Amino acid sequence: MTRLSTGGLIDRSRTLSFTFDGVAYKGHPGDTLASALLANGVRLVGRSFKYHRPRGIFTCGSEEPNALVELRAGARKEPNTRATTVELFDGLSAQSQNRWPSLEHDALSVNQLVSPFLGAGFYYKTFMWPASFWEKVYEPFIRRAAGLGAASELPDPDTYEKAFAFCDVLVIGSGAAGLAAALSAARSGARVILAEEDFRFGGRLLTEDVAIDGAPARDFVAHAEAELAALPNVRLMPRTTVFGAYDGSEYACVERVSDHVAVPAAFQPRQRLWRIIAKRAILATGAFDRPIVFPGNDRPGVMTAQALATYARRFGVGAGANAAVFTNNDAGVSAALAATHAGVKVEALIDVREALPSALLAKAKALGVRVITGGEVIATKGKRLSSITVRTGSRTETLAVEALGISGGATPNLNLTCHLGGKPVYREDIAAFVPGSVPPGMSCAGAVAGQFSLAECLKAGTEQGATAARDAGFAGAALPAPKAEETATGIRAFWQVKAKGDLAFVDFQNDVSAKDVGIAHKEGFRAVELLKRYTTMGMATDQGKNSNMAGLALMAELTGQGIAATGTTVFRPPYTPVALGVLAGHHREKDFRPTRPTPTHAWAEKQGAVFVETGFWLRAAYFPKPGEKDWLESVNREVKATRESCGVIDVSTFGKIDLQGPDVGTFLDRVYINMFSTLQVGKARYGVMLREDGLVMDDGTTARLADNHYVMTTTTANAGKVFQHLEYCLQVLWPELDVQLSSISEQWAQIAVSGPRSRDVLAKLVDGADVSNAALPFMGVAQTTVLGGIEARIFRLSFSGELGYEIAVPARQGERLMEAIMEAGKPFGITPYGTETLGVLRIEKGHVSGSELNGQTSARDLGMGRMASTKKDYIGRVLSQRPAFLDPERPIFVGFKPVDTAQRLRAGAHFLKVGVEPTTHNDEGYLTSVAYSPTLGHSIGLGFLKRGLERIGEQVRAYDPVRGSDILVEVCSPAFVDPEGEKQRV
Amino acid sequence: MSARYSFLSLISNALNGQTGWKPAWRDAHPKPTYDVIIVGGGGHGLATAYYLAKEHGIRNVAVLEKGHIGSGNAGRNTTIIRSNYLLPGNEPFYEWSMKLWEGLEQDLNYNAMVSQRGIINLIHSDAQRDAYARRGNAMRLAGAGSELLDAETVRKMCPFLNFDNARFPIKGGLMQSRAGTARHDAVVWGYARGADRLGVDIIQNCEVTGFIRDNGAVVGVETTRGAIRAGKVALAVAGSTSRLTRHLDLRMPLESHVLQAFVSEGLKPLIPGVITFGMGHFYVSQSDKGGLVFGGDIDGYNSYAQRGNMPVVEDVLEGGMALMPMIGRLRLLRSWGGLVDMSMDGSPIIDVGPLPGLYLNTGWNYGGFKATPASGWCFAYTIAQDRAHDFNGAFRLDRFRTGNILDEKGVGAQPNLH
Amino acid sequence: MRIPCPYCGSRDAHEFAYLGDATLTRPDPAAPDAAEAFHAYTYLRENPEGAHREYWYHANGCRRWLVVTRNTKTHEILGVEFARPSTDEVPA
Amino acid sequence: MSDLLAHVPHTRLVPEGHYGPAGTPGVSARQVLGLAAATLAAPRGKTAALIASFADAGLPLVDAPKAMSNGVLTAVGTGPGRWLITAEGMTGAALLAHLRAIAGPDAALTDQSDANIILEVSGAAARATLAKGIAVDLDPLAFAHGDAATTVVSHIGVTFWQSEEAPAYRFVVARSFAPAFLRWLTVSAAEFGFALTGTGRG
Repeated sequence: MTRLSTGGLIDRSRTLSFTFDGVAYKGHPGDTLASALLANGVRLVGRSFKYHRPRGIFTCGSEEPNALVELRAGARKEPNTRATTVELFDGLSAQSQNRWPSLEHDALSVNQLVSPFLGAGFYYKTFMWPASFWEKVYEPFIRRAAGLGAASELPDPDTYEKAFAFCDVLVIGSGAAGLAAALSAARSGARVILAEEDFRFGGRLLTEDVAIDGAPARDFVAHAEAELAALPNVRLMPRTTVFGAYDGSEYACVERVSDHVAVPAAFQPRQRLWRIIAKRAILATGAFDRPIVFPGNDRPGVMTAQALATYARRFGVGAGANAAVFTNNDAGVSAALAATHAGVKVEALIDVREALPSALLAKAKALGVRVITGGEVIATKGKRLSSITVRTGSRTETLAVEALGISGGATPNLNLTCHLGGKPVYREDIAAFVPGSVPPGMSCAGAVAGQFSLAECLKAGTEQGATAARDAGFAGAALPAPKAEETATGIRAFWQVKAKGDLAFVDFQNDVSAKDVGIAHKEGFRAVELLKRYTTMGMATDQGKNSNMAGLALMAELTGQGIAATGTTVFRPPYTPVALGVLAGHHREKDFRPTRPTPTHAWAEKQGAVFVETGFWLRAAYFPKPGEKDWLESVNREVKATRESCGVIDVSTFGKIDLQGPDVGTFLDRVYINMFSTLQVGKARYGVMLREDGLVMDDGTTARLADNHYVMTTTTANAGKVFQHLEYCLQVLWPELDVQLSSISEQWAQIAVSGPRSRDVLAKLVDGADVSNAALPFMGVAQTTVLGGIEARIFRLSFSGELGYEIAVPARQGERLMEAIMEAGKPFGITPYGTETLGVLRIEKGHVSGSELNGQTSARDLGMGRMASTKKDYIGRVLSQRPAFLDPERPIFVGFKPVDTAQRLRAGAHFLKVGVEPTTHNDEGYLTSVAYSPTLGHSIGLGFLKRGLERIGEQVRAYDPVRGSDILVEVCSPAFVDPEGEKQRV
Repeated sequence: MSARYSFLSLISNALNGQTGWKPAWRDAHPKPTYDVIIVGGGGHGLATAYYLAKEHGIRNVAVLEKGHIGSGNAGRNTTIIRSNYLLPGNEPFYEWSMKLWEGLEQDLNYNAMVSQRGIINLIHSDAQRDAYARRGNAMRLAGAGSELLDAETVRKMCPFLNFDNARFPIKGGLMQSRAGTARHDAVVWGYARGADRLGVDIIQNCEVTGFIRDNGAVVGVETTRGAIRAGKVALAVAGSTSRLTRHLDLRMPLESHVLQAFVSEGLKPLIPGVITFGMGHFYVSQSDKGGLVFGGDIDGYNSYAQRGNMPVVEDVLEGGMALMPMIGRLRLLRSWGGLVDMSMDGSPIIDVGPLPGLYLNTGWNYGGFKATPASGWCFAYTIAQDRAHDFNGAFRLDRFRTGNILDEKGVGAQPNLH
Repeated sequence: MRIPCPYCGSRDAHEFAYLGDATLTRPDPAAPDAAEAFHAYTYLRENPEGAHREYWYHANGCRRWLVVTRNTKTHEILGVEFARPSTDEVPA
Repeated sequence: MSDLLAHVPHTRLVPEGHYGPAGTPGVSARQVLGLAAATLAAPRGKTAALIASFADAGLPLVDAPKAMSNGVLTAVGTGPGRWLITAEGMTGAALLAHLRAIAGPDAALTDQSDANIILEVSGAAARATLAKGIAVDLDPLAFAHGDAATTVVSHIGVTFWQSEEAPAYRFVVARSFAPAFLRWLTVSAAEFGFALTGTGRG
C-alpha cells in the first residue's frame, strides 16, 4: 500500500470497493481509479499498442496515454477509458485491455523481440508477398493484434441529452487563471459559465504548495467556488469538458452527469451535450507536464513529475515506495519538492541543468532532497520500475526507485485555440508553443498563454475576466488580482537523452520511439504532418498531447531547421475523446427522427392495417383480412374492390399549399410547364414543375378556389422542397408578384374515394350539394359541407383511373369523415386500401410517381412533353431544350409486360436487346415500377427504354441478375387499364 | 532513389538499426521547363504523373504541391474504395479504378493495405430495394459484381445493427464484396515513390500563383518558386480548382464545400467492411488500426475553411446511434474537415481544355479517393493523347451545356444536395 | 455557425437551408443567347475564397430568403439582408 | 434508450400523467384545446396599412417576433408581414370572418385551427427543460414576456412565445409532429418531475 498517512482531498472516513482485473481493492471518495490503483500498489495497468510493453499510470489527467482500461461490464462496458479521469465509485469494476492471456503475461509482448523489424513504415514495405496473403493471412492477424479495448457489442442502455446555453463569458478551466477570470467577470454582473473537466474545481491549485492572499491555495479555491456558486449570474459546470470551438462563438461541451456513479439515477442521462454560445470565452486550460525521451522512459512507475506531485498532494498517494524526479525546469523541481513535502520519499532530484535557482535549492536542502545537477536518466529497469541509471558527466549511478517523475517542461494546453484554424507559435524563452491566432471572442489566460507563474496567472485571469465582461457590455470596477508570490519558471530546453539501450519513447501509446523519428527523417517524411502520419506519432487517444512536442523537437534537430520553422501539427476537435452516444442525444433508435401519423392513423390501426414508413410519415400499406395468406392476396382484393365498386385511402400526406393574391395565376404559369392562369374557378388541373435544369421537380394537381385563391398539392416526398422553391421564386426571382403562401398540409385531412360507386358514397356525405357528373364534372372542385356542417373541399380527381373524389376536411374531422365514408360505403362493400394498392392502381393506369420522378427524367422522358406550353416561359424551359434532352436515343417512359405472363417483373431490371452481351454499352434502360395486376391477371411494369415509343410491341430482355432473373418482356403502352380514360369521367 | 522493398531490404535494415533507408522520393527542385506540369500533389496528381511515365513514357514531368504531398483530401478521407455506381457514364470508370486497386500494391511495390472486405448499402424500403436493384444490375453490366441481400443475410453478417427497434427498419442491402478500404496516406506515398523512380520531379512547397499564357494557350505556371514552363499544364487540385482557374478568367461548374469525417478510438475488430445507412447520413468502416472511420453529409455551405460545425457532427452520430446503438459508449477521437470540389451534377470532370495547353481533373465531390488510380490513369491518357479515354468519356466539361449530365442522385444543379 | 436573421435574430445555421451564390440573376429567357446564359446561370460559379454573397432560406424560422455575405475561408458572417427588396418590408 | 416512454406508441400523444420523480412537478404542460387559429399575411407592400387596420380594431400588430393580445385574439409574428392569430371560444370560420372584416379583401387569411396543437409549458424548471432543445436564449434578459420565436426543436418546427411572466410558454406544433414533440418534452422534463395534462389517457 502506498497511501500516504495523511493529506489529500479524499474522504478517508468512507471506503469504496472496486475491482481491477477481478481483484478487489479499496479506495476513498475523491479518488480517481488511477489514484486508487496506485494507493493499492497496482502499478502495471496496461499494455502498449504495438509492442505490448507493460505500462502504468503516466499522468493525472485527461491526457493519459497508458492507463487505458475497460470500465464497467456488459452493455455498459467502456473500452479505452483513462483511469486518470475515472472518479472512483463503490462497486466500480475495470479490466485491463489489449493483452492475452493476462496483463502480467501478455503473449504479444514477443513483438518487443522483433522490434528491430517493426520500425516506422514497416507495414508499407512488407506483407506483399505473395499478393494473395494480405487479406487472408496478414491483415486478419494485424487487425486482431491491433485495436485497443473491445466494445461491448450491445446497445448502450443509458440515455443522453443535448442542451443549449448562452452566456456573456465562458471560462474554460478552473485553475488559478480560470477562477480569477470567473470571479472578476461574475462580479461585473455578466452571465458567466465556468466549465471544468475535473470533478473538482481548482486545477493545479489542488496540487501546488503555494499561498494566495496569504492562505493556502486550496482555501482560495474553496472561497472562490463558494462565491461563484452563490451568484445567480454564474453557472458552475464541473465534470464538463469543452471539447470543440466552432463558428459563431459556439463551444461544444460534454457534461458527464452520471459517469461517477455505477448506473445513472432514474430520469438522469449518462451525459449531456452542451452547445454554449458565449459572447466571450476565456481559455484557462493550463499546461501539461511533458515527458523527456530516454531509454526505457515508458516503464510502469515512470510518470510526469506533475502526476507524482498530484497523486501525493491531492490524493495522498505515493506512486511507489520511493521515487526520483528527472527534469530540466523549475516546475519539475517544485513538483518534486511538493511531493516530498506531502510525504513521498524522493531519493534524488536529477536536473539536466548545471545550476538551479537558489531558493529551490534551499527548499530542497531543507526537505533533505538530494539534488543531482547536470544529470540525465539513461536507463530504467523492471517490469514495474525498480531502478534507474543516472549519468552525470562520465559517471553513472544506479538508484533503486519505484517511481520516477519526469518533467521536460510545460506544454500549454492550447488545443481549442486551433479549432478555427489558429496556428500556435513557438517561444524559445519558455521552450513551448503558445496560442497564435485564437477564435473570435476568445482570449487566453494563465499557463495556456505561457504565463507559468502563479502571480501571472491570477493577474491575467482577473484582467481578462474584467475585459471580457466589459466587451459583453458589463462595466464593473476593476478589482485587484489575488496576490501570490512569483513562482520560479526557468527551463533549459531539453528533449532527448542521448544514450544507447532500450527504446526511448516519444509516443507511448502508439509505441513511437526516437528511432522511428530517425527513420521518418531518412525516408523524407520530415514535414510534421508526414512525420505524424508515417510514424503514427500523435495519433493515439491522447492526440499527441504527450508526444508531439518532443517528436517535432527531435525532427527539428535532425533537419537542423529549428522548432519554430518545423511547426506543430494542427489540433482538431474533440479536445479529448467524446462518447458517440452523447452526440446523438435523444435521437436514436425509434426516436432517430419524428414519426408522423396521418389523421386517420388510429382508425387504420383498428382496421388492422400494416404500416409503412414514407419519409417521416407512417402510412397504411394494406389492410389484411383474416385468412389472407400474404400481402399480395390482400392487395389484389383491395384493387378489385376499388375497380369494381369502391375503395378508400387517406391521402393527407400530400403537400398542400394555399396561394392567395392577385398574381397567383401568373406565378403558377411560371412555375408549372402548363397554364394555370386560364384555369376556371372551381376547377383543378394536373401540373408538372421543372427545376431550372429542365428536369422534373414535382407534379400534382392545383385547384382554383376563387379568382385570387388557388390550392396546390405536391407529392408527399417533395412537400417541403416545393414550398421552399415557391418562396424562392416569389422572394428572389419575381419579388414584384403579389402572392402569399401558406402551408395547409396539416390543416386538412384528405381522403380519396375511388371506384364506380364512389359518387353514391359521396352523395350520402354531402349536406345537399349536387355531386352529379354535370354539377361536379371530372377535375371539378366543390367547396361545401359534409356530415352536417363540416367544412369540406371536394376535388374530383383520379389517380386510380376510376371515378373518384378527394374529400378534404379539417384534420380533426379526418377520422370522423373516414368512419362516415365506411358507413356510407357499406352497401357497396367499400374497401380501405393503402399505399400498395395505390401503387397497383396507378401502375395499371400508367401514372408516374416517385420512381419515375427520380430527378433524372424530363417531362419529355415521361411522355408529358406536349403538356408544356409554348406560349410562355417557365422555370426549366430553356435548359430542357438542350441537345441531350432532345436526343431520340434518350430512354422514354413506356409500359412492359412479360411475354410469358406467368413470369414476374421486378423493378430495377435493365433492358437489353435480345441476343446481345449484357454490358454497360448495351444497356437500354430500366424498369422503374412493377405490380401484379389483378385486373389483367399478370405482372406489369413501367420503365424507361431507348426510343421506347417507337418500339411498342418489340420484345426486349429484362435483365435482373441481382435477383437471378432474365426474362423476355414486350414493350407496350403504359396505360394498361382504360387507356382512353373513360372510367374517370362517367 | 528509394530501393525496391523486399524481404532482403527489411532484414538488412533490421540488422543495421534501420539506418539504410533512403528517401521514398527525391525532394526535387523545379527545372525551367517540363513536358507536363501537374498542379496538385495529392493522390490524383501523383497517380497521373506515375501513369504518364509508366503508360505513356512521358517522364519529364513535374508535380507541384503547395504544401507537402498528400496534405489535402488524399490524407483527409474515409479511405473507402468501391465501384457501386449507377449511371453508364460513371460505373465503368469506377470499375476500372477497382481493377487498378486490385493490382496496385504489386505494381507500386508498396503496401497500401487494400482491404476488400466489402461494402453493404442498407435498404430500408421497397422503393429503395428497387433503386438498389437498378444499381446492382448496372454494376453487373459493368462487370463490377454486386449482390442484393435480404434482411436475414444482413443480420447474419452484421448482427449488431438495429433490426428490432429501428425508426427505419433494415430490409436488406446491396453488397459489393470487392469494395473495401485502402490506407490513404500509403496510396499517396506509393504513387510518389513510384513516380519518382520513373523520373518524375515531385516539388513540394511550391504554390502556383498564376499561369503563363501565350496567345491564349497555357504554357506554364508562376509559382512561389519561380516560373516554370511546360507543353501541357494539368490541374488536379480538387477544391482549389476555382482558386486557380480564376487566374484564367474561367468560372467552373464547381463549389468548394466542407466535408467532415471522424475516427473513434482504436477497438478490437468490431464491424466487417463498410456499412452505409440508407435513411440517414452515416457510413462506417474500421481501420486496420482499429478505429471506426465514419462520416456523413457535407456541411452544405461554400467553404474553404477545412472545418465544419456541430449540426453535421450531431446528424452523423444520430444516424450512427439509430443504426448501431452499440457505439454509444465508444468515443470520437478526432474529426476533421476536407475541402471538397462539389460539381453541379455530382460527377467528376477529366477533360482537355477549356484552353489550349490546359487539362482539367476536378469535381470529385466527396468521393475522390476511390477514383485515385483510374483518375490518374485516365487523366494521364487524356493528357498524353489529347482526348478522353472511353472510361472518362462522359466526364466532359461541356456536358452542362449539352445536357449530358451525370446526376447519380437526381437532385439537380445544387452541389450541396449531391 | 449562427446567422443573424433580420427578423428572428441570431439563429443556428441549421435552421436555414442553403442554396448558394446570390450574385446570379436569372437571365432573360427571350434573349437570343438565352441557352448560354441559362447554362452559365445554372452551372457556373465564381466560388470565391473570401467574401461570398449567398442565399439562405430560413426554413425553420420566418421563411424568408436571405442574402448572407460570409467569408468562406473563416465562416465569418459579414452581412445579412432580406433577398426580397426592402421596400416591401416595414420596419418593426 | 429511454424506458420512460417505452409503452407509448410513437404515433400517439404522450398520455397525460406525472413523469419523473414523485412530488411537486418542476415542469407542467397542458394541451390548450378549443382555440381557433389562422395565418394572416399582408399583401405585397401593404404591411403598414394592415397594421393600421388592426390597430384601429384594437389589436396592435407588431411586425416582429412578438406575441400581442387584446384578450380575445393573440397575434404572433412569424415572419415579415405575417402573423399567426389564435382566438378562444371561436370557430375557425368565425375567426376568419372576424379577421377578414378587419383586414379587408386583399390580405391572405388561412384557417389553421386544425393544423397544430397548442401546448402551454410552465413551471420553475421550464427554462431548463426547453434549453434541452431550443437554440434560442430564453434568459429573461434576452427573451421576455411577449417575445416569440419560430424555430426548430428536436427536428420539429415550432412557434412559441412567452405567455406569462412566471414563466409560461405557448407552443404551436404541427399536428403530425405533436407526438414526437411530446416525447422530447417528456424525456427532457422528467428529471424535474413533469405533469402533463390535456393529452388524453392514451
